[in-house]
Amino acid sequence: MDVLYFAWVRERIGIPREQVETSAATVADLVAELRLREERYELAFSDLTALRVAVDQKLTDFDAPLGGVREVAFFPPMTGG
Amino acid sequence: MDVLYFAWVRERIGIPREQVETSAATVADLVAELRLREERYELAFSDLTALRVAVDQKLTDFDAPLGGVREVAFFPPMTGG
Amino acid sequence: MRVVVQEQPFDIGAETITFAAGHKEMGAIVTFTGIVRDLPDDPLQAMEIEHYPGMTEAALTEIAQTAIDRWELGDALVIHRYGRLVPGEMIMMVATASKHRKDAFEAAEYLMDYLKSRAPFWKREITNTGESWVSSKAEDEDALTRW
Amino acid sequence: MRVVVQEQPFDIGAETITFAAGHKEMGAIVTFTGIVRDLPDDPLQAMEIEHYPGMTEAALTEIAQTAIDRWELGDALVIHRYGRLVPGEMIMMVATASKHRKDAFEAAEYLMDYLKSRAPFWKREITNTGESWVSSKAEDEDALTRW
Repeated sequence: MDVLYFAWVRERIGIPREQVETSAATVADLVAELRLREERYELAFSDLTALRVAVDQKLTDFDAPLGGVREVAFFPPMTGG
Repeated sequence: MDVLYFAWVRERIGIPREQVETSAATVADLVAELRLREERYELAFSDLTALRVAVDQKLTDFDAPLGGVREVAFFPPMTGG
Repeated sequence: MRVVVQEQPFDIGAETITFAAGHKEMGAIVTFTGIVRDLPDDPLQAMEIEHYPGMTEAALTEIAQTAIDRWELGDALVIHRYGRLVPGEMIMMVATASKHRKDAFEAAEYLMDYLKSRAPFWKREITNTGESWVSSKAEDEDALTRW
Repeated sequence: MRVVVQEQPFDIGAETITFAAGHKEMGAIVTFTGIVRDLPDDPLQAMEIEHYPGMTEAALTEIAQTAIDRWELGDALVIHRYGRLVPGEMIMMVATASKHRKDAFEAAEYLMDYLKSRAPFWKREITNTGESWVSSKAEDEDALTRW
Protein backbone atom coordinates (compact mmCIF):
# COMPACT_ATOMS: atom_id res chain seq x y z
CA MET A 1 0.00 0.00 0.00
CA ASP A 2 0.99 3.65 -0.31
CA VAL A 3 2.12 5.29 2.92
CA LEU A 4 2.19 9.10 2.94
CA TYR A 5 3.83 11.50 5.39
CA PHE A 6 3.05 15.18 5.86
CA ALA A 7 4.54 18.19 7.66
CA TRP A 8 7.16 17.27 10.30
CA VAL A 9 6.42 13.56 9.95
CA ARG A 10 7.53 13.86 6.31
CA GLU A 11 10.60 15.80 7.39
CA ARG A 12 11.61 13.29 10.05
CA ILE A 13 11.17 10.29 7.77
CA GLY A 14 12.74 12.17 4.89
CA ILE A 15 10.29 11.20 2.13
CA PRO A 16 6.74 12.25 1.29
CA ARG A 17 5.51 8.77 0.34
CA GLU A 18 6.58 5.20 -0.16
CA GLN A 19 5.20 1.81 -1.14
CA VAL A 20 5.07 -0.56 1.81
CA GLU A 21 4.55 -4.31 1.57
CA THR A 22 2.81 -5.31 4.76
CA SER A 23 0.39 -7.75 6.21
CA ALA A 24 -0.35 -5.51 9.19
CA ALA A 25 -3.94 -5.91 10.31
CA THR A 26 -4.34 -2.43 11.73
CA VAL A 27 -2.73 1.00 11.53
CA ALA A 28 -1.13 0.36 14.93
CA ASP A 29 0.43 -2.85 13.58
CA LEU A 30 1.79 -0.95 10.58
CA VAL A 31 3.27 1.69 12.87
CA ALA A 32 4.93 -1.04 14.94
CA GLU A 33 6.48 -2.50 11.76
CA LEU A 34 7.71 0.90 10.55
CA ARG A 35 9.26 1.76 13.93
CA LEU A 36 11.44 -1.32 13.70
CA ARG A 37 12.88 -0.25 10.34
CA GLU A 38 15.20 2.66 11.14
CA GLU A 39 15.71 5.31 13.75
CA ARG A 40 14.06 8.01 11.62
CA TYR A 41 10.82 6.01 11.74
CA GLU A 42 11.22 5.38 15.46
CA LEU A 43 11.69 9.13 15.89
CA ALA A 44 8.68 10.06 13.76
CA PHE A 45 6.36 7.62 15.53
CA SER A 46 7.72 8.00 19.07
CA ASP A 47 4.64 9.83 20.34
CA LEU A 48 1.42 8.64 18.74
CA THR A 49 -0.66 11.18 20.68
CA ALA A 50 1.05 13.85 18.55
CA LEU A 51 0.03 12.08 15.33
CA ARG A 52 -3.10 11.72 13.28
CA VAL A 53 -3.82 9.07 10.67
CA ALA A 54 -5.97 8.91 7.56
CA VAL A 55 -6.87 5.66 5.82
CA ASP A 56 -7.87 6.03 2.17
CA GLN A 57 -8.06 9.78 2.77
CA LYS A 58 -10.45 9.58 5.73
CA LEU A 59 -9.39 10.56 9.25
CA THR A 60 -9.48 7.54 11.52
CA ASP A 61 -7.91 5.94 14.61
CA PHE A 62 -4.79 3.86 15.06
CA ASP A 63 -6.87 0.74 15.60
CA ALA A 64 -8.44 1.05 12.15
CA PRO A 65 -8.20 -2.17 10.09
CA LEU A 66 -6.07 -2.18 6.92
CA GLY A 67 -7.86 -4.87 4.88
CA GLY A 68 -8.31 -3.67 1.31
CA VAL A 69 -6.75 -0.31 2.08
CA ARG A 70 -4.75 1.44 -0.67
CA GLU A 71 -3.41 4.51 1.13
CA VAL A 72 -2.42 5.35 4.71
CA ALA A 73 -1.21 8.82 5.70
CA PHE A 74 0.48 10.00 8.90
CA PHE A 75 0.68 13.64 9.95
CA PRO A 76 0.54 16.01 12.93
CA PRO A 77 -2.73 17.65 14.04
CA MET A 78 -4.01 19.94 11.31
CA THR A 79 -3.48 23.68 11.47
CA GLY A 80 -5.52 25.09 8.60
CA GLY A 81 -7.81 28.08 8.45
CA MET B 1 -39.61 71.53 21.24
CA ASP B 2 -39.57 69.49 18.04
CA VAL B 3 -41.67 66.36 18.08
CA LEU B 4 -40.93 63.78 15.38
CA TYR B 5 -42.95 60.78 14.24
CA PHE B 6 -41.72 57.80 12.24
CA ALA B 7 -43.20 54.82 10.40
CA TRP B 8 -46.85 54.09 11.26
CA VAL B 9 -46.83 56.69 14.04
CA ARG B 10 -46.07 59.28 11.37
CA GLU B 11 -48.82 57.87 9.15
CA ARG B 12 -51.44 57.89 11.91
CA ILE B 13 -50.65 61.43 13.01
CA GLY B 14 -50.27 62.53 9.41
CA ILE B 15 -47.12 64.66 9.73
CA PRO B 16 -43.44 63.77 10.16
CA ARG B 17 -42.68 66.53 12.70
CA GLU B 18 -44.12 69.53 14.47
CA GLN B 19 -43.19 72.21 16.96
CA VAL B 20 -44.93 71.69 20.28
CA GLU B 21 -45.15 74.26 23.07
CA THR B 22 -45.33 72.31 26.29
CA SER B 23 -44.41 72.43 29.92
CA ALA B 24 -44.68 68.66 30.26
CA ALA B 25 -42.18 67.38 32.80
CA THR B 26 -41.74 63.93 31.25
CA VAL B 27 -42.31 62.12 27.98
CA ALA B 28 -45.37 60.46 29.53
CA ASP B 29 -46.80 63.92 30.38
CA LEU B 30 -46.19 65.05 26.79
CA VAL B 31 -47.95 61.95 25.46
CA ALA B 32 -50.92 62.68 27.76
CA GLU B 33 -51.11 66.24 26.36
CA LEU B 34 -50.90 65.06 22.75
CA ARG B 35 -53.60 62.41 23.24
CA LEU B 36 -56.04 65.13 24.31
CA ARG B 37 -55.52 67.07 21.09
CA GLU B 38 -57.26 65.03 18.39
CA GLU B 39 -58.35 61.50 17.68
CA ARG B 40 -55.36 60.83 15.37
CA TYR B 41 -53.04 61.42 18.34
CA GLU B 42 -55.24 59.31 20.60
CA LEU B 43 -55.05 56.58 17.96
CA ALA B 44 -51.28 56.83 17.53
CA PHE B 45 -50.61 56.74 21.27
CA SER B 46 -53.30 54.26 22.28
CA ASP B 47 -50.84 51.47 23.09
CA LEU B 48 -47.56 52.74 24.54
CA THR B 49 -46.13 49.21 24.73
CA ALA B 50 -46.08 49.28 20.92
CA LEU B 51 -44.09 52.54 20.90
CA ARG B 52 -40.52 53.60 21.48
CA VAL B 53 -39.29 57.07 22.29
CA ALA B 54 -36.03 58.94 21.71
CA VAL B 55 -35.15 62.16 23.50
CA ASP B 56 -32.54 64.29 21.76
CA GLN B 57 -31.86 61.31 19.49
CA LYS B 58 -31.19 58.85 22.32
CA LEU B 59 -33.52 55.91 23.02
CA THR B 60 -35.09 56.31 26.43
CA ASP B 61 -38.20 55.54 28.50
CA PHE B 62 -41.55 57.26 28.79
CA ASP B 63 -40.65 58.54 32.25
CA ALA B 64 -37.64 60.45 30.88
CA PRO B 65 -37.60 64.13 31.94
CA LEU B 66 -38.00 66.82 29.28
CA GLY B 67 -36.10 69.71 30.91
CA GLY B 68 -33.79 71.34 28.34
CA VAL B 69 -34.80 68.86 25.66
CA ARG B 70 -34.92 70.05 22.04
CA GLU B 71 -36.24 66.98 20.21
CA VAL B 72 -38.56 64.09 21.08
CA ALA B 73 -39.31 61.30 18.61
CA PHE B 74 -41.98 58.59 18.71
CA PHE B 75 -41.86 55.44 16.60
CA PRO B 76 -42.60 51.71 16.60
CA PRO B 77 -39.95 49.13 17.52
CA MET B 78 -37.11 49.26 15.02
CA THR B 79 -36.85 46.75 12.21
CA GLY B 80 -33.47 47.44 10.62
CA GLY B 81 -30.79 45.05 9.45
CA MET C 1 -14.52 52.60 12.53
CA ARG C 2 -16.68 53.58 9.60
CA VAL C 3 -20.47 54.05 9.72
CA VAL C 4 -22.33 54.87 6.52
CA VAL C 5 -26.06 55.54 6.08
CA GLN C 6 -26.93 56.04 2.44
CA GLU C 7 -29.71 55.68 -0.10
CA GLN C 8 -27.60 54.41 -3.00
CA PRO C 9 -26.35 50.83 -3.37
CA PHE C 10 -22.94 49.84 -2.00
CA ASP C 11 -20.41 47.51 -3.58
CA ILE C 12 -20.06 44.53 -1.24
CA GLY C 13 -17.00 43.32 -3.15
CA ALA C 14 -15.16 46.63 -3.05
CA GLU C 15 -16.14 47.27 0.58
CA THR C 16 -14.96 43.84 1.70
CA ILE C 17 -11.67 44.02 -0.14
CA THR C 18 -10.97 47.56 1.13
CA PHE C 19 -11.84 46.61 4.71
CA ALA C 20 -9.72 43.44 4.63
CA ALA C 21 -6.80 45.14 2.90
CA GLY C 22 -6.83 47.83 5.57
CA HIS C 23 -6.39 45.31 8.39
CA LYS C 24 -3.51 43.07 7.49
CA GLU C 25 -2.39 43.06 11.10
CA MET C 26 -5.66 41.25 11.92
CA GLY C 27 -5.94 37.56 11.10
CA ALA C 28 -9.73 37.33 10.94
CA ILE C 29 -12.32 39.28 8.96
CA VAL C 30 -16.06 38.55 9.26
CA THR C 31 -18.74 40.17 7.12
CA PHE C 32 -22.51 39.99 7.23
CA THR C 33 -24.70 41.14 4.35
CA GLY C 34 -28.48 41.52 4.45
CA ILE C 35 -30.41 41.09 1.21
CA VAL C 36 -34.05 41.85 0.33
CA ARG C 37 -35.20 38.31 -0.33
CA ASP C 38 -36.12 37.62 -3.91
CA LEU C 39 -38.65 34.80 -3.67
CA PRO C 40 -40.20 33.54 -6.92
CA ASP C 41 -43.60 32.99 -5.31
CA ASP C 42 -43.45 35.98 -3.03
CA PRO C 43 -45.60 38.98 -3.98
CA LEU C 44 -43.05 41.44 -2.55
CA GLN C 45 -42.47 44.22 -5.06
CA ALA C 46 -40.29 46.52 -2.99
CA MET C 47 -39.09 47.28 0.49
CA GLU C 48 -39.04 50.86 1.73
CA ILE C 49 -36.71 51.69 4.58
CA GLU C 50 -37.36 54.79 6.66
CA HIS C 51 -34.81 56.06 9.14
CA TYR C 52 -34.18 58.88 11.61
CA PRO C 53 -31.40 61.05 10.13
CA GLY C 54 -28.94 62.08 12.80
CA MET C 55 -30.00 59.52 15.37
CA THR C 56 -29.30 56.67 12.95
CA GLU C 57 -25.65 57.60 12.54
CA ALA C 58 -25.28 58.21 16.30
CA ALA C 59 -26.91 54.88 17.20
CA LEU C 60 -24.81 52.89 14.71
CA THR C 61 -21.62 54.61 15.88
CA GLU C 62 -22.42 53.82 19.50
CA ILE C 63 -23.17 50.17 18.68
CA ALA C 64 -19.93 49.84 16.69
CA GLN C 65 -17.88 51.54 19.40
CA THR C 66 -19.34 49.26 22.05
CA ALA C 67 -18.34 46.25 19.95
CA ILE C 68 -14.81 47.60 19.49
CA ASP C 69 -14.48 48.19 23.24
CA ARG C 70 -15.96 44.86 24.26
CA TRP C 71 -14.10 42.51 21.92
CA GLU C 72 -10.47 42.48 20.82
CA LEU C 73 -11.42 44.21 17.60
CA GLY C 74 -9.16 46.09 15.23
CA ASP C 75 -12.01 47.78 13.41
CA ALA C 76 -15.68 47.66 12.50
CA LEU C 77 -17.63 48.78 9.45
CA VAL C 78 -21.40 49.36 9.21
CA ILE C 79 -23.21 50.32 6.01
CA HIS C 80 -27.02 50.59 6.00
CA ARG C 81 -29.25 51.82 3.21
CA TYR C 82 -32.61 53.56 3.32
CA GLY C 83 -35.21 54.35 0.68
CA ARG C 84 -36.81 52.02 -1.82
CA LEU C 85 -35.13 48.68 -2.49
CA VAL C 86 -36.25 45.87 -4.75
CA PRO C 87 -35.85 42.14 -4.05
CA GLY C 88 -32.27 40.96 -4.52
CA GLU C 89 -30.78 44.28 -3.45
CA MET C 90 -28.40 44.47 -0.52
CA ILE C 91 -29.82 46.34 2.47
CA MET C 92 -26.79 46.55 4.71
CA MET C 93 -23.47 45.05 5.69
CA VAL C 94 -21.23 44.90 8.72
CA ALA C 95 -17.59 43.85 8.87
CA THR C 96 -15.29 43.15 11.80
CA ALA C 97 -11.52 42.64 11.98
CA SER C 98 -9.80 40.86 14.85
CA LYS C 99 -6.73 38.82 15.66
CA HIS C 100 -9.06 36.03 16.75
CA ARG C 101 -11.89 34.48 14.75
CA LYS C 102 -14.07 34.10 17.83
CA ASP C 103 -13.95 37.83 18.51
CA ALA C 104 -14.60 38.70 14.87
CA PHE C 105 -17.65 36.39 14.74
CA GLU C 106 -19.12 37.41 18.08
CA ALA C 107 -18.67 41.12 17.44
CA ALA C 108 -20.35 40.82 14.03
CA GLU C 109 -23.30 38.98 15.61
CA TYR C 110 -23.50 41.63 18.32
CA LEU C 111 -23.51 44.40 15.70
CA MET C 112 -26.32 42.67 13.83
CA ASP C 113 -28.42 41.98 16.94
CA TYR C 114 -28.21 45.58 18.12
CA LEU C 115 -28.58 47.07 14.67
CA LYS C 116 -31.81 45.07 14.22
CA SER C 117 -33.55 46.40 17.32
CA ARG C 118 -31.69 49.52 18.43
CA ALA C 119 -30.90 51.48 15.26
CA PRO C 120 -33.83 53.64 14.07
CA PHE C 121 -34.78 51.92 10.81
CA TRP C 122 -38.28 50.82 9.87
CA LYS C 123 -39.10 48.57 6.94
CA ARG C 124 -42.28 48.68 4.90
CA GLU C 125 -43.14 45.92 2.45
CA ILE C 126 -44.96 46.73 -0.74
CA THR C 127 -46.78 43.73 -2.18
CA ASN C 128 -49.32 43.23 -4.93
CA THR C 129 -52.13 43.61 -2.43
CA GLY C 130 -50.89 46.58 -0.44
CA GLU C 131 -48.28 47.97 1.90
CA SER C 132 -47.49 47.09 5.48
CA TRP C 133 -44.88 47.91 8.10
CA VAL C 134 -42.70 44.98 9.05
CA SER C 135 -43.41 43.97 12.65
CA SER C 136 -40.55 43.66 15.07
CA LYS C 137 -39.95 40.09 16.15
CA ALA C 138 -39.83 38.96 19.76
CA GLU C 139 -36.85 36.79 18.80
CA ASP C 140 -34.91 39.89 17.73
CA GLU C 141 -35.50 41.52 21.11
CA ASP C 142 -34.69 38.24 22.83
CA ALA C 143 -31.41 38.04 20.90
CA LEU C 144 -30.13 41.02 22.91
CA THR C 145 -30.29 39.10 26.17
CA ARG C 146 -27.34 37.05 24.94
CA TRP C 147 -25.11 40.11 25.32
CA MET D 1 -21.69 24.23 -2.69
CA ARG D 2 -18.28 25.18 -3.98
CA VAL D 3 -14.96 23.98 -2.52
CA VAL D 4 -11.72 25.30 -3.97
CA VAL D 5 -8.14 24.38 -3.00
CA GLN D 6 -5.64 26.45 -4.91
CA GLU D 7 -2.15 27.90 -4.76
CA GLN D 8 -2.91 31.26 -6.36
CA PRO D 9 -4.57 34.19 -4.58
CA PHE D 10 -8.35 34.61 -4.71
CA ASP D 11 -10.31 37.82 -5.07
CA ILE D 12 -12.31 38.24 -1.85
CA GLY D 13 -14.34 41.05 -3.41
CA ALA D 14 -15.28 39.15 -6.55
CA GLU D 15 -15.94 35.93 -4.61
CA THR D 16 -18.20 37.69 -2.10
CA ILE D 17 -20.18 39.57 -4.72
CA THR D 18 -20.60 36.44 -6.87
CA PHE D 19 -21.70 34.36 -3.88
CA ALA D 20 -24.16 36.99 -2.63
CA ALA D 21 -25.53 37.70 -6.11
CA GLY D 22 -26.15 33.98 -6.57
CA HIS D 23 -28.34 33.78 -3.46
CA LYS D 24 -30.91 36.53 -3.67
CA GLU D 25 -33.53 34.21 -2.23
CA MET D 26 -31.45 34.13 0.99
CA GLY D 27 -31.61 37.15 3.30
CA ALA D 28 -28.33 36.62 5.11
CA ILE D 29 -24.77 36.16 3.84
CA VAL D 30 -21.82 35.65 6.21
CA THR D 31 -18.19 35.52 5.13
CA PHE D 32 -15.01 34.78 7.05
CA THR D 33 -11.57 35.59 5.69
CA GLY D 34 -8.27 34.48 7.19
CA ILE D 35 -5.20 36.64 6.63
CA VAL D 36 -1.49 35.98 7.27
CA ARG D 37 -0.94 38.59 9.97
CA ASP D 38 1.35 41.39 8.96
CA LEU D 39 2.82 42.57 12.25
CA PRO D 40 5.39 45.38 12.12
CA ASP D 41 7.48 43.89 14.95
CA ASP D 42 6.93 40.29 13.95
CA PRO D 43 9.85 38.54 12.26
CA LEU D 44 7.53 36.40 10.12
CA GLN D 45 8.75 36.42 6.54
CA ALA D 46 6.42 33.88 5.03
CA MET D 47 3.95 31.15 5.80
CA GLU D 48 4.08 27.86 3.92
CA ILE D 49 0.95 25.78 3.80
CA GLU D 50 1.21 22.07 3.01
CA HIS D 51 -1.87 20.01 2.29
CA TYR D 52 -2.95 16.50 1.32
CA PRO D 53 -4.23 16.68 -2.28
CA GLY D 54 -7.37 14.63 -2.70
CA MET D 55 -8.15 14.29 0.98
CA THR D 56 -8.25 18.07 1.38
CA GLU D 57 -11.03 18.51 -1.16
CA ALA D 58 -12.93 15.52 0.25
CA ALA D 59 -12.64 16.77 3.84
CA LEU D 60 -13.73 20.32 2.96
CA THR D 61 -16.66 19.00 0.91
CA GLU D 62 -17.78 16.79 3.79
CA ILE D 63 -17.53 19.67 6.28
CA ALA D 64 -19.48 21.99 3.97
CA GLN D 65 -22.14 19.33 3.29
CA THR D 66 -22.57 18.70 7.00
CA ALA D 67 -23.11 22.42 7.54
CA ILE D 68 -25.66 22.58 4.72
CA ASP D 69 -27.53 19.60 6.17
CA ARG D 70 -27.41 20.80 9.77
CA TRP D 71 -28.45 24.42 9.33
CA GLU D 72 -31.09 25.98 7.11
CA LEU D 73 -28.46 26.90 4.58
CA GLY D 74 -28.93 27.82 0.95
CA ASP D 75 -25.29 27.37 0.07
CA ALA D 76 -21.72 27.32 1.33
CA LEU D 77 -18.40 28.32 -0.21
CA VAL D 78 -14.91 27.30 0.96
CA ILE D 79 -11.68 28.53 -0.61
CA HIS D 80 -8.31 27.57 0.92
CA ARG D 81 -4.85 28.25 -0.44
CA TYR D 82 -1.64 26.29 -0.07
CA GLY D 83 1.98 27.08 -0.88
CA ARG D 84 4.02 30.09 0.17
CA LEU D 85 2.15 33.16 1.42
CA VAL D 86 3.58 36.41 2.71
CA PRO D 87 2.12 38.50 5.55
CA GLY D 88 -1.01 40.39 4.49
CA GLU D 89 -2.10 37.72 2.03
CA MET D 90 -5.45 36.01 2.39
CA ILE D 91 -5.18 32.34 3.30
CA MET D 92 -8.78 31.26 2.99
CA MET D 93 -12.41 32.27 3.07
CA VAL D 94 -15.77 30.69 3.79
CA ALA D 95 -19.20 32.05 2.95
CA THR D 96 -22.68 30.92 3.98
CA ALA D 97 -26.12 31.93 2.71
CA SER D 98 -29.30 31.46 4.74
CA LYS D 99 -32.75 32.91 5.22
CA HIS D 100 -31.82 33.53 8.84
CA ARG D 101 -28.79 35.38 10.15
CA LYS D 102 -28.37 33.01 13.09
CA ASP D 103 -28.01 30.03 10.75
CA ALA D 104 -25.60 31.89 8.47
CA PHE D 105 -23.39 32.90 11.43
CA GLU D 106 -23.44 29.52 13.17
CA ALA D 107 -22.76 27.58 9.98
CA ALA D 108 -19.80 29.86 9.14
CA GLU D 109 -18.36 29.35 12.63
CA TYR D 110 -18.87 25.61 12.30
CA LEU D 111 -17.09 25.60 8.93
CA MET D 112 -14.16 27.50 10.43
CA ASP D 113 -13.91 25.33 13.55
CA TYR D 114 -13.88 22.11 11.54
CA LEU D 115 -11.68 23.46 8.79
CA LYS D 116 -9.09 24.45 11.43
CA SER D 117 -8.72 20.99 12.96
CA ARG D 118 -10.17 18.49 10.48
CA ALA D 119 -9.00 19.58 7.04
CA PRO D 120 -5.48 18.37 6.19
CA PHE D 121 -3.53 21.61 6.10
CA TRP D 122 -0.29 22.28 7.97
CA LYS D 123 1.27 25.70 8.37
CA ARG D 124 4.97 26.41 8.66
CA GLU D 125 6.23 29.82 9.68
CA ILE D 126 9.45 31.16 8.22
CA THR D 127 11.05 33.80 10.42
CA ASN D 128 14.41 35.56 10.46
CA THR D 129 15.74 32.93 12.83
CA GLY D 130 14.39 29.78 11.23
CA GLU D 131 11.37 27.75 10.28
CA SER D 132 8.87 25.96 12.47
CA TRP D 133 5.60 24.09 12.09
CA VAL D 134 2.66 25.86 13.68
CA SER D 135 1.41 23.85 16.65
CA SER D 136 -2.23 22.96 16.86
CA LYS D 137 -3.99 24.73 19.71
CA ALA D 138 -5.96 22.96 22.41
CA GLU D 139 -8.56 25.72 22.07
CA ASP D 140 -9.10 24.80 18.41
CA GLU D 141 -9.80 21.19 19.36
CA ASP D 142 -11.98 22.35 22.25
CA ALA D 143 -13.98 24.54 19.85
CA LEU D 144 -15.36 21.37 18.22
CA THR D 145 -17.12 20.32 21.42
CA ARG D 146 -19.55 23.20 20.86
CA TRP D 147 -20.99 21.33 17.86
